[in-house]
Amino acid sequence: MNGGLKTVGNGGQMSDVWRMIGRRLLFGCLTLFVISVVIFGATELLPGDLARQLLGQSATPETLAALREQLGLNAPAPLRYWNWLTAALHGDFGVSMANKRPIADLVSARLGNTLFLALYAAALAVPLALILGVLAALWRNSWFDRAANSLALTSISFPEFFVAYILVLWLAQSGLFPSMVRITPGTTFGARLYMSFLPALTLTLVVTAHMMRMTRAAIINLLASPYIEMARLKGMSPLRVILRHAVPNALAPIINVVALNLAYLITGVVVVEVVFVYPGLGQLMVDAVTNRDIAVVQAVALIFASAYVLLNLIADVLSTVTNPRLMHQR
Amino acid sequence: MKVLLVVIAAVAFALALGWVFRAAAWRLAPKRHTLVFRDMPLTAAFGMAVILIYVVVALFAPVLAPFAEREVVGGQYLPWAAPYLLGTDNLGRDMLTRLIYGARNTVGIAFATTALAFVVGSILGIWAAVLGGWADQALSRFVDALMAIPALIFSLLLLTIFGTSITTLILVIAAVDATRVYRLARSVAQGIVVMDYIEAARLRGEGMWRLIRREILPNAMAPLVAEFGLRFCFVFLAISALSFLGLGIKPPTADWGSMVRENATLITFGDVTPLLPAGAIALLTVAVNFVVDWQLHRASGLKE
Amino acid sequence: MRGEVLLTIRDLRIEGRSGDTWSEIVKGVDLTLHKGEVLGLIGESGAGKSTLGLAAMGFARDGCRISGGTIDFDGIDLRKASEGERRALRGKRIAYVAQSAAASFNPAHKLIDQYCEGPVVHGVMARDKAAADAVELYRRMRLPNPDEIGFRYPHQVSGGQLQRAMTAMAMACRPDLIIFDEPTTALDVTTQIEVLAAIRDIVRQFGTAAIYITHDLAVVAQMADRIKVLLRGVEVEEADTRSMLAAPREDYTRSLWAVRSFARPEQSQATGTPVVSVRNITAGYGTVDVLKNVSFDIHARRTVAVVGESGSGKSTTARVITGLLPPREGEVLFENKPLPPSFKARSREQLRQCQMIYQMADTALNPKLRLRELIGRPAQMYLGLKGRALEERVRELLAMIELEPDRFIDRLPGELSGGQKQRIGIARALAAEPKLIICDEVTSALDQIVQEGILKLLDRLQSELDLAYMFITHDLATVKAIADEVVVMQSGLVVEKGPKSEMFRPPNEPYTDLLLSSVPEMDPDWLTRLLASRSGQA
Amino acid sequence: MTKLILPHAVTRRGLLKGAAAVGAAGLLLPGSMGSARAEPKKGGVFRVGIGHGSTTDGYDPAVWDNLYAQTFAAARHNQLIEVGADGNLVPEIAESWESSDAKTWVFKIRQGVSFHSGKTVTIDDVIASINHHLGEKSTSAAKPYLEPIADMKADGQNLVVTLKAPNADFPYIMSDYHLPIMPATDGKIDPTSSDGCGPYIVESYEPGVQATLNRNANYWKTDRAHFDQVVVLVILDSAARLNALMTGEVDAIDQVEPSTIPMLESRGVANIVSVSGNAHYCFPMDARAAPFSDNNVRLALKYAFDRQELVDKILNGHGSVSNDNPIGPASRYFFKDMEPKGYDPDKAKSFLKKAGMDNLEVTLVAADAAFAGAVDAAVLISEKAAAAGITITVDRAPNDAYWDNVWLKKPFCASYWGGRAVEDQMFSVAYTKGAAWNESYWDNARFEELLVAARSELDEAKRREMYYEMQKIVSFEGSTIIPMYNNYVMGLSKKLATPEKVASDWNLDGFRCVERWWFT
Repeated sequence: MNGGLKTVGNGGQMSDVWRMIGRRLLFGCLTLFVISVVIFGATELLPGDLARQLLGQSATPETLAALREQLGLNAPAPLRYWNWLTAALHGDFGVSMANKRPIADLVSARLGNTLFLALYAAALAVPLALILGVLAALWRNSWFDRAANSLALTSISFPEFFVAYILVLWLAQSGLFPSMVRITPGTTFGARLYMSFLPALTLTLVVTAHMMRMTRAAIINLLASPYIEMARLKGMSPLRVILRHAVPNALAPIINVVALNLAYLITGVVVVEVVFVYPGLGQLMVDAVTNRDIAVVQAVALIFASAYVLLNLIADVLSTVTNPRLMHQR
Repeated sequence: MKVLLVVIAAVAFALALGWVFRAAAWRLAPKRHTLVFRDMPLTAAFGMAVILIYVVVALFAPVLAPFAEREVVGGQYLPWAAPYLLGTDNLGRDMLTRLIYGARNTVGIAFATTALAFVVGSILGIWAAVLGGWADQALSRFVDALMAIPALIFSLLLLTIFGTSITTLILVIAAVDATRVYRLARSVAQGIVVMDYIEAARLRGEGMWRLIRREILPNAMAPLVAEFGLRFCFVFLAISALSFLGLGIKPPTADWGSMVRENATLITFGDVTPLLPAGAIALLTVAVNFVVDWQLHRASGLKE
Repeated sequence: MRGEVLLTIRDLRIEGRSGDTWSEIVKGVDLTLHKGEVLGLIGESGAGKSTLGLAAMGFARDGCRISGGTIDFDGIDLRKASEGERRALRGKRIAYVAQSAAASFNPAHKLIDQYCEGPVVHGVMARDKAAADAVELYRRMRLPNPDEIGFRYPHQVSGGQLQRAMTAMAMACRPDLIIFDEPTTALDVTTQIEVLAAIRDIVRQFGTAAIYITHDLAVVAQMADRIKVLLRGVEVEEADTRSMLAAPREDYTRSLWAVRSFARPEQSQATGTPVVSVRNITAGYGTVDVLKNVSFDIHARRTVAVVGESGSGKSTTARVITGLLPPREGEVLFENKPLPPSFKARSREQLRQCQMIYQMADTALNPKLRLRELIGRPAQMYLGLKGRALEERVRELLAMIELEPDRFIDRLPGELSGGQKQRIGIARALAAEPKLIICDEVTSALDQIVQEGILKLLDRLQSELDLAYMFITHDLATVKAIADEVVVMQSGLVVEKGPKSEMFRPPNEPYTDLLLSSVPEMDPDWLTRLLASRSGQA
Repeated sequence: MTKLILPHAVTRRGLLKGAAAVGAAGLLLPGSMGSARAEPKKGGVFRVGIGHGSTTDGYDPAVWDNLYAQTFAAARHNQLIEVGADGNLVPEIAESWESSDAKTWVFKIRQGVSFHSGKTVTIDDVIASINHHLGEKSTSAAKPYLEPIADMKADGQNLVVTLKAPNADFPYIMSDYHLPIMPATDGKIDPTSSDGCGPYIVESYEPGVQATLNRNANYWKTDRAHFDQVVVLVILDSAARLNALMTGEVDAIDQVEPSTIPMLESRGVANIVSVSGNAHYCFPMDARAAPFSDNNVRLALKYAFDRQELVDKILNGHGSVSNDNPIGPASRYFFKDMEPKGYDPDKAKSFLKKAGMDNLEVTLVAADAAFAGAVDAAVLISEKAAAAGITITVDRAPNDAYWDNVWLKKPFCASYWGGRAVEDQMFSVAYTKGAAWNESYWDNARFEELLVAARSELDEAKRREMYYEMQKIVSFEGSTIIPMYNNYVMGLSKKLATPEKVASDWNLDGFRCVERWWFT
C-alpha cells in the first residue's frame, strides 16, 4: 500500500517537496478530468435520461421532446460534456437539472456534514487503530494480539448497515444516543457531536480493523531490522523500542493506510448516511444517479475524487517530510 | 452478562474445535507435513477446520440440507424447533437449508470473484512494474482515477449498464476490486524488479510473460495472499450491499449477503435470525484470515 | 597485566530454530574475559561467533534461545536475572557495535539523539551533558567536524564515519565491556584502517574490555590480546595472539592461514583479438558521469581484475558491458564487432556470450525456483535443450560445480549455504556456454575457506572451457590470487592497468600503493607500523 | 453498504398512481386509541418520518411524485377540493361546485382566505394554478389528466370549466394533489415559491432531508392544524424509520415493513394503523404475446396463484385477497360477490389443457421497486405454481430504472397501483386500448363500449350494473393478475391521536395527517 510514495528526485529538500506537490496536483487534475469523462460516459450509458425520470411514463413523445429541449439534452453527448467542462472550469457547476437549485448550494451544506462525520470518525478511529496496532505489535502473538485481531476482523466482516443496526439496538433503544441525526442551523457543536456519535462509531468499527492491521504489520515488518536489534541491545524497553525506533520508520505505510481510510470515510459512507438519516454527500450522489441528474453526479464525483487525490497527496507529502532520507540530502 | 457468557463459550468451543482439528490433521497428514500441523497455532487450526467444514457443506449441500433450496415448507418466522432446526425465513423456507445452500452459492461466487480480481490485478500490476516508464505511469494514473470513484457507486453504475447476471456480477466486482489488487501488486513488484535475479532474467532475454509468471509472481505471493484474505471478505460485503440495490445474486438462489439484507430489520427487535447469515460470513472471514496470518508468519521465515 | 575476571561463560549452549525444529548452534563453549582485555573471536559464518557475542549480553536473537550453561557478568548471573535487570546492563555496562553501522543506526533519528538515548534512559547523564560528551567522543574517534556531525542523519554520513560514531555511541555510558561484531567487514580497506585505529585507541584509553568478532585473522591480530577460534559452535583453540599466529595448534586454524596463500600462476600473455574491448566509455546516471573515458580489453582464457573502492565505477563498467546502461560515449566491442548499446537491442546470441555472476547470491537467485529450472533455463533458452537432454545438462553442470546432482537438483536456493548458492550462480552462467563471465564481487560475501573453493573452481573452469573473466573486486587478496591483468579504478577513471606481476611491485601510482599497503597483514604489529610510517610521511 | 434506492423510494413518476378512494374506507384501529379521541388538543411539535423523498425534490407542483412531496405540500397548501377521510369530496378553496349536464362545471371560490404572504386568494390565483399544468410547454404530470378541459374562465368569483365530453366524476380530478392553489403574479404562479394558503408556513426546507413548518395563525380552517410546528423528515431506510419511532425521535412513520408489524406491536411503544383502500399489487401479462395471448393460459396462471398465502406472507395480513379486480373494496361500485378464484392447481391444469399445453414455462420479472416484497412474492408464486405444471422463473431486475426497462417492456412483471378515486379513472388509465399505462396491452371491445357509456350514464343503478360487468370482464378475461389489495400501514406514537376515520385514499391519512391529527 505504500506504492504511492515517490522518491523525490535527486535533490530531496523542501523545494523538491513543492515540486512534487506541483507535479501531483497536475496529475490530480488529470485524474479529475479522466473521472469526469468516465462518470459522464457511464451516466450516458445508463438506460433512461433525466427527462424520462422527471416526466415518468405519462410522458408523451411531445412533452419528452419539449423537456429535453428545455434541459439541453438534445445536444450530442460530446457537446454537452464540453459545455459542462467549460462551465466547470470557470467555477460554475451549474444548477441541478431536476430542481433548478444551484449545485454549489446543494453541495456545500452536505459537504460540511460529510467532512464533519469523516473527521469525527477519524478522530475516534485513527488513535484507536494506532494504539491497538502498536499494542498488538508489542504483544505480538499474544492473546491480546489475537483477540484484537479477531475482533477487528469480525467487525469488518459484518455489513455496515448491520453494525449500525446492532449499535442502534444496544445504544439507541436504551435512550443513550439518538438513532438519527437531525442537524439544524441552530445545532451546537456539542449537540452535534452527541447526535452524530452512533454514525461515527459505526464508521470507526468499519475502518479501524484495516488501519490496525496495517500498523501492526508495518511495525512488525521492521522488527527484524538491525537498528531495532541495536535499540534492544542499548537496553531500551520494548515499548520504547516500538514507539521511538519502529514507529518513526513505519510512518509511510501507516500514513498511507490512514489516508486511504479517510478517503473512504468521505466517499464511501452512503449506507451510514441512510441508516442514521445523515444528510451527507453520498445520498445526494445516489439520488442524482437515480435521477440521471448529470450535473450533480459530476459535481459530487469530482468532490469525492478531489478528496481522494488530495488525501493521497497529503499522505505522500507527509511520508516524504517524515522520512529524513528524503528530506535531508546527503 | 449473558453476552459475556456466550462469548466465552464460543471462544472455548473454537479452541476445542481447533485443538481437535490439529490433533486429527497431525495424525492423518502425510509424514512430511506432520510437523507443520503439529506446530500450527490453535487459531490457524480453528480457521482450517472452519474452512474445511464450509467446503464440505458447500460440496454436499443437497445431501446435508433437510429440504430443497427454494421449497416453502411452512409459515414465516417459525421458531427454532424440529423439523425446522433454525426456524423458517420470511417466506416460510427452512433457514438451515437456506444457510447450507448459501454456503455453496456465496462462497463459490465470492471465491471466483476474488480469484479473478487477483489474476487480473496482479498480472497488470506486475506488468506495469516491470515495464516502468510511461506505460506504467499511464496505467497507474488510470487505475488511480478509477479508485477515486467510490466503489459502490461505480459498481452500481456498471451493473445498471451491463445487467445483473451472476457472470456480470462477478466481472464487475472483480473489475472494481482488481484496481486495489493492481496497486498492491505493483508496489510489491516494484520491490522485486530491482532484485538481481530479475536483472539476470532480463539480461538473459526472457519475455515479459515468463518474467511475470516465473520470476516475479512466486515471490510476490505472500503479500498478495494476505490481501486475498481481506479482499475475499470485502467481496461478501460488496455482494451484500448490492443485494440492497436489487443488483446482487438473484432469488430464489440462497445467498448470505441477500439473506442478511432480507432479515436485517429484525435485528432492530433483537431477533437473532439475521445474525445467522452475517455470522456465517464473519466466521468464514475470521477463519480465512487466521489461516492467512499463519501462512504469512511461516513464509516470513518465522522471524518473530 | 590481567585484571580481575569480568565475564565468565561456562558450557554455554544456544539453540536456533530452523523451520519447526530446534538445533544447537553453540555447543558448550567456555569463555573468560578479564577487565580491560580484548578477546578476538574468529571463525567462519555459522561458527556461532555473533550468537556467542550476543549471549555475553544475556541476549538471544529471535528464533534463538539459550538452552544451557551459565553467563556470569561481574557477579550477575545473566541467565537468572530478570529481563529488566538485563536491560539495565545493556547499553550501560555492556555495549554492542554492530557489523553494519549503516543498517544499525535508526534512519529516523539524528546521530547525537541516538547517542544520548542510552545515557539518558539509563540515568547516567542528563541530555545536555550527554550531548557535550558525544562531541568529545566524536573528537576522540577522529571524526571530521565533531561539533556538527552528530546533527546529521545516518544516511548523510559515510560508512567508515558511521562505524566510528557507533563505537562512540557504545562508549556513551563508559561500559565495562563492548562487543564488536565484525565492525569493519563492510568497509573498504583504506577506510578500515582508520576505523581499526580509532577503535583500538579508544578501547585502550578507557581500559574497556572487548570481545572482537571477525572472520579476518589479519584484522583480529591487530586488535586482540587473545584469540579464540570457533568452528560450528565448538571451540577449536584459544591462545595469546602472538603465540597463535606464530604456532597454531590445530589443523583448522592452520587452514584459515592457508587461504591467503592461494595464488595461481599468471597465464600466458594476451594474444589474438580480445573477447571484449571497452573503448573510451563515458557513462552515468542523470547528469552525473560515473565513468570517464574507460578503456580496457579482455582476452580469452584470461582474468581481468577491476579493482577499486566503493563508488569507483567498477560495477557501472559491468553494467555498460552487459548493456544495462547504454554509454553516453564510446562503445563495447565483442570480438571486434560493436555490440548494440542496450541489451534490449542485442540478439539472443550476443546475450548468451556474456554472462554475469552477482555478489549477493541471495538476491541473484530467484528463491522460488528449483535448481533444475534455475540452471536449466539458460540451456533451454539458448541451446534449445529439452526433456532428458536438458536434465542431463543440468546434472552435468551441477557436477561441474562440485555439487551432487541427485541431492541438489530439486532444491530451492533457500536450502543452500552461501558458497553453494554462489556455485549455482556460476553454473547458471556456464549453462549459457558464454565466452565472457563477469564476476561482480562474487567472493566478498563469503568466508575465506569458501572463497578459496570458489576461486579454485573458477580457475579450473577457465582452463577447461577457455573462458574470459572480468573480475570486479575490492579485495586485493583475491586479485593476487586470480588475476592476470589488473585495472585499478578511482572515481570513474582508470588509474592504472597492466599485468598483475607489475602491479604488485611498487612503486606504482600513489593510489594503487595506498590500496596495496592498506591490506592487513598477519602481523600483530602491522597496524602500528603502518600508522607510524604514514604519519611519518605526512 | 446498503440499498441506495430503497423499496418505495422509487415511485413511478407522474400521474396519480393513487387517488381518492370513494366510499367506505376501512380502518383498523388499536383499542387503546378509542378513548383519546374525544376533542382535538392544540400544540406540540409533530415529527413525521417518511420513506420517500429525494434531494431532487422541489417546490414545483408539476413534478411532485412521492409521499414526501405530497405530505409537505398538504402542510402548506390547500386545493380546490379535499377528499375527506370517508372518501367523499369536501369543499376546500372551492366552497361548492355544481353541474347540470356533467359537462360544464361551476366552482365557487371561497372568500377571505389569504396566502402566507398575506395576499388574498382570488380566482386568478386558481386559474393560474391550474394553467401551470397546461399548455404546450407544460411537462407536468397532471397535464394528461386535465386534457378533457375544453375551456376555463372566471365568472365573478366563480370558476367555470367546460369539458370536451361529459364526466360525472370531474370534481375528483380537481382534488388531485398536483393542483394546489398558489399565488399568481401576471397570471403565472412561481413554482419555486413555498407560498400557499395551507395550514403551516415553511420555516426551512432541505430537499431529501427535512422541512420545518410553523402553524399559520391565519388559517381559515379553525378546527384543523392542531400542531404548533411540523417537521417532515426523509427516512428512507425502513429499519431507521422504525428505530426513530421506537426511540421517540419521530411521532409517526409511513410504510411499516409488514414482517416487523407483530414485533412492533408486541413492543407496545407505538400504535399500528392499517388502512385498507383500493391500492393493489399486480402482475400484468402482455396480452399481445404468446403464450399470454391465450385467455386459457391467463386463467391457468390466475388459478395457480395462492392469493391467501401472498396476503399472509407478503402483507403479513395487512391487506386482502383480490379477485383480479382493480376496483377495490373501498369503491362505490365494487363487485363484492364476483365468483372467487381460489388456489386450484387442478383447475389451472385443465385450463392449460384447453390451451393445448401440458406445462407452461414463463419468466416473471420483479424488483422491489414495483412494491415492497415483489421479489419475495414472485418466489412464492413460482413455488406454488409448480404444482399446476407451470414453471415460473423469477428474474430479479435492478430497482434503478425498473419502470424504464421492465414495466411495459417485459411480457410478465410485477407492478402496483395506488387505486383510483373513481372507477372510470382506474379503467381508463390502465385497461383501455392505447392508454399509455395499459400495462398488459389488453384490448376488449365490449369493455371499451361499457366504459364510454358508463361515463355519462346518470342512472345510478344502470351505472352500477355496467361497472359490475366491466369488473367481471377484467377479472376473467383480463390480462392482469391482481392477487391482493394492500393496506396502508403506519406507525404512530402513543401520544398521537387521529380522527375516528383515517383516510384510505393515500398513506398518512391521505397525506393530511399534519392537519388532521393531534397530540393527546
